[in-house]
Amino acid sequence: MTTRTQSVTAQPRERLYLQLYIATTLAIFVLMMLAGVVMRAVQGTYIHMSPDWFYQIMTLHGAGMVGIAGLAGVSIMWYFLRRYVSLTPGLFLANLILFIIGVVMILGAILLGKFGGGWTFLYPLPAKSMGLWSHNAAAAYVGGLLVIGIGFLLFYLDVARALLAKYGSLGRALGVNQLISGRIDTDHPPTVVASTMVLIVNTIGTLAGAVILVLTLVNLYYPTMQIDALWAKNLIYFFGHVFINATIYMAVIAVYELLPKYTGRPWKVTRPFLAAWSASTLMVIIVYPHHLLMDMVMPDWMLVLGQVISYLSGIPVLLVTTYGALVQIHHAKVRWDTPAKFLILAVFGWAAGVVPAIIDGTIVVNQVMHNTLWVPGHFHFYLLLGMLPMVLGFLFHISRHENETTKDRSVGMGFWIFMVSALLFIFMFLYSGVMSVPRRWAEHLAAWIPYDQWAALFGLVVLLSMLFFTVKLLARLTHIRLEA
Amino acid sequence: MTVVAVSLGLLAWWQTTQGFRAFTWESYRRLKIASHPLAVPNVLLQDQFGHLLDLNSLRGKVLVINFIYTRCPTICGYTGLNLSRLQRMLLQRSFQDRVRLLSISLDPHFDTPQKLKAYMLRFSNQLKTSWQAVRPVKPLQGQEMQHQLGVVSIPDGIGGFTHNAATHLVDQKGYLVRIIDEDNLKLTIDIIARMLLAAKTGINHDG
Amino acid sequence: MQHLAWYLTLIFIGLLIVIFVSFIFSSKSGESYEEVARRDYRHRQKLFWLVIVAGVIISVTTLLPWPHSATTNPANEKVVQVVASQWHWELSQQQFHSGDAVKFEVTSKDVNHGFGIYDANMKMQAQVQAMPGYTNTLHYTFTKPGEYKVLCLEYCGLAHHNMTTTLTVLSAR
Amino acid sequence: MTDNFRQAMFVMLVPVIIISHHWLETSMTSHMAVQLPLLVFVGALFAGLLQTYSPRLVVFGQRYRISLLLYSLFTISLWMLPRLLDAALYQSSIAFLKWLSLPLAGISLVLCWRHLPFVLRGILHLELLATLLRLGWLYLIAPQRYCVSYGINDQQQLGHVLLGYAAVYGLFLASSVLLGGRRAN
Repeated sequence: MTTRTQSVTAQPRERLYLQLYIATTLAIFVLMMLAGVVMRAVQGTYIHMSPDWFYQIMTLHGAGMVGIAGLAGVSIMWYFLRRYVSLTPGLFLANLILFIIGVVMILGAILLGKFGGGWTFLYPLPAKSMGLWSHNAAAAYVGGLLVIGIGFLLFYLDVARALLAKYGSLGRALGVNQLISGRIDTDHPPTVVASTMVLIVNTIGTLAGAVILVLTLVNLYYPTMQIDALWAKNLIYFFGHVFINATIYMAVIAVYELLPKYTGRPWKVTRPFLAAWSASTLMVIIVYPHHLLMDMVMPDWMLVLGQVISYLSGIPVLLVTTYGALVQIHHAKVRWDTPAKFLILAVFGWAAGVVPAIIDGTIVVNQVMHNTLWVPGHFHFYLLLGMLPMVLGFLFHISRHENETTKDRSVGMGFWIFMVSALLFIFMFLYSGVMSVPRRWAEHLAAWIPYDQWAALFGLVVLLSMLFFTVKLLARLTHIRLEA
Repeated sequence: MTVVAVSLGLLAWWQTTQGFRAFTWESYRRLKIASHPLAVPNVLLQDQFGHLLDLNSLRGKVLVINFIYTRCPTICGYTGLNLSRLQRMLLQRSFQDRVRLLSISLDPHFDTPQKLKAYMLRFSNQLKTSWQAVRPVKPLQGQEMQHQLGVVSIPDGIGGFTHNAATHLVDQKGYLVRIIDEDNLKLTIDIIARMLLAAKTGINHDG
Repeated sequence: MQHLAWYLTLIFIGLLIVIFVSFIFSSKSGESYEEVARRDYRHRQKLFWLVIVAGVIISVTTLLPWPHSATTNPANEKVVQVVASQWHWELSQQQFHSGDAVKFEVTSKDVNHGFGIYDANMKMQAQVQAMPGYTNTLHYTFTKPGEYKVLCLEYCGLAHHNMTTTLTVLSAR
Repeated sequence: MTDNFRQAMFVMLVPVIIISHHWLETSMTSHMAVQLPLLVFVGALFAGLLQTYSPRLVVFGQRYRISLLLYSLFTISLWMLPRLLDAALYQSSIAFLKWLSLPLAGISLVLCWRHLPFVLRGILHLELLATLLRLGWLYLIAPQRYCVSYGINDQQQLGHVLLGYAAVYGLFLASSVLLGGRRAN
């Protein structure tokens, strides 16, 4: 089944690209975490910062984290998918280059142009800063997102080409035909299934992004061309939701591919596996109205859809990936090396993050929880304790020595410190949400400040442990193997 | 080759949109006029009293021209209101002798002098002022003028017209120099003031 | 409601922790995969149906009656116009009596805002989005007297966190 | 499409477009959403026919694929401007350019298309889809008229039609990659 189309000579070049991806990923993750800790410290009055800078840093943190999660996801998806289909190295690199160009534009917009419209650039805020930032700054930000989007699109279209070349249709690659015929091909790689799902949803998401980003740009320079704020909100949340969701669906490939290496057990496609991924493809596309539950002007059926689908979309996660990972380790002689630990933590973080997400996706709860710190609480759960550990597990695995026998105790320690501090950090968000603390506030009421101070401290520990992992991983960058 | 093609393409866009500023005919027309004033053709007109006059006979005065039709249920009412407001502003500044306001009918067959008079009376009880409602005596001549100025009126299917409503400013030499949104009275009066000043000091000013 | 959400979250995450820890501890002894998989996957289908049935019950109980509809007779509601703009609130009425059922008609002049009602203990009671070009309605009944606060709950720029106002709720008439 | 079918279509369409031109230009919807695409389509048909008779054109298309693509992209994007829609009615030079440049855009698009890499073609498909959505949306909700020659109802109708085109086109693209039985390469 496995075809290797890359010639041996092409390998060093691709390895170099991967190293560039990893170095970029680690650097931006650390910097954005720093931005996040600074925000919590400002809210906790440990640091003084004017609100304009707070909101600029908030915009940076949001855009930077979403972008880098996407880039990290792409590197994982590319790393494993190229074992099954032939991908174009140049486009893998092009994505990175466009990403960096976009990042520079966004940095310029925020740091020089003082753009602070939030990463969601919710129309018409970018055009209405009350004099704080110029239209050019807003355009640089929106343009930066557009450039990054084009980069991802190039990569996904290359994936589409490669998948079509091998499987003939995306339906086949996703395994829909196997579901219909009932004949399950257990050799069909889970990586291909996940990649196809991500390709489909993210292409549609990018399309929505391309519509709203360009119209936002048009509106900036031709204010008479106004668009409808509710439609704009729908498109933005659709685009944003799909993109950030897809980062986890890309990263989880590392769990499918690597966990079996530590448990000695195979992870093959099954009927529920294929059904779950097909269902997820659809649900990730239609679940976004759960961001709009407090827009009473939305059609009621869409709000019902938002609540019901946000519940349903937890099921595939729980019953396929979580259940599968647990069966992987159940009474297995697992080699509990660092990567295995991170991967299991990641599955836990994803599954656990679903809980506050589903609860907030219920309209009656959303009425008193929406746009409180509960919301960052839930997504930090599956990004900080789900998505990021998938990336770290992946990186520690592919950079380990061929015959690594001596365990690095310091990394083991770091793992526990990271896990505990991240959990505490997230619970401070969730608890603040319970206490009705609104999100995206530069200054907090006195009663809320103790939570912020604890959060800043826990966040600092998370940051330090991540910095430690980064140093370790950068030192091991030269050990990275494409066939690990 | 690619560079040449891209440059040519961008040049075509630049030319068509007046430097990425005009995407519609109306904005194109306004930008074009602002940079290249246009000699307004002479038209024989008839005012609300039935008097005949040549457009050319008004040379030496600044002309504020709007296009209307009296059956118009919506926009042309606002046009009239705006003009009466403008008229008051002109009085305040004592510009009234050097400026003429013209509402030119797009529907000369229907808009007889009586109809024009009735239209004027909707906005002002004084008929003998610097504001005249007129119709082209020869409809073809009127159409030719509209065509040259880029004014387009299309039948809306229920007896009226849809047209690009705007204030047209014609200078003392008979050149159309600016086209402005009808409700932008402040800009209108500012430009009129500049045109009058230019005539006084002899500075050639194209607005 | 907030505390219910909190305890449910703690219970379910706690449950997940217990499950993960017990599986991790099981991973010391080795058994054949086929045996384990056969045993474990038998329960998956049951779990699936359990989750579906629970989902139906949860959905029906939380969506009926429709959460956004008025709790009292709409004819008795006071109608209050709320206009948000960068960065202040304009309300047609800011003084109420305990027991007043109010229909807030919320809109915005410029960008998106969020209209959040907090009680005297700074606990959120209800919220709705304020959008340019749209009017969102929020039905809310004041039950306790005191100083209520309105906070902006959608990021709207530089002074987002200062966009607050006060509602005074007097004791019942 | 077989050559015979192409020939028949071409022979039929050319007189239809010429005869109907006045009628198609009376409404913004048919002008922009029917006549302009038809002009491109006729050019595309013509190029398809030419290619089968003159294999050298294939080589030509291969060699100048980027210039040909750029020409058609710039031309087609220019003709999406409301300003040119109006101008084509009032300025005979612009009308002449419309009848010349759009079929040429169709021709160059067909000549270069098969020589473009998959990823670029994908981007072009998606960008066209996004453009239909953007324009359709703008026309649908714009409070002012973008064309002086057509009424606001006409403009909104055009918005609906463009969004409809986008839906059909999107479904076509989706079904061809999701179901498409044939294998690329």
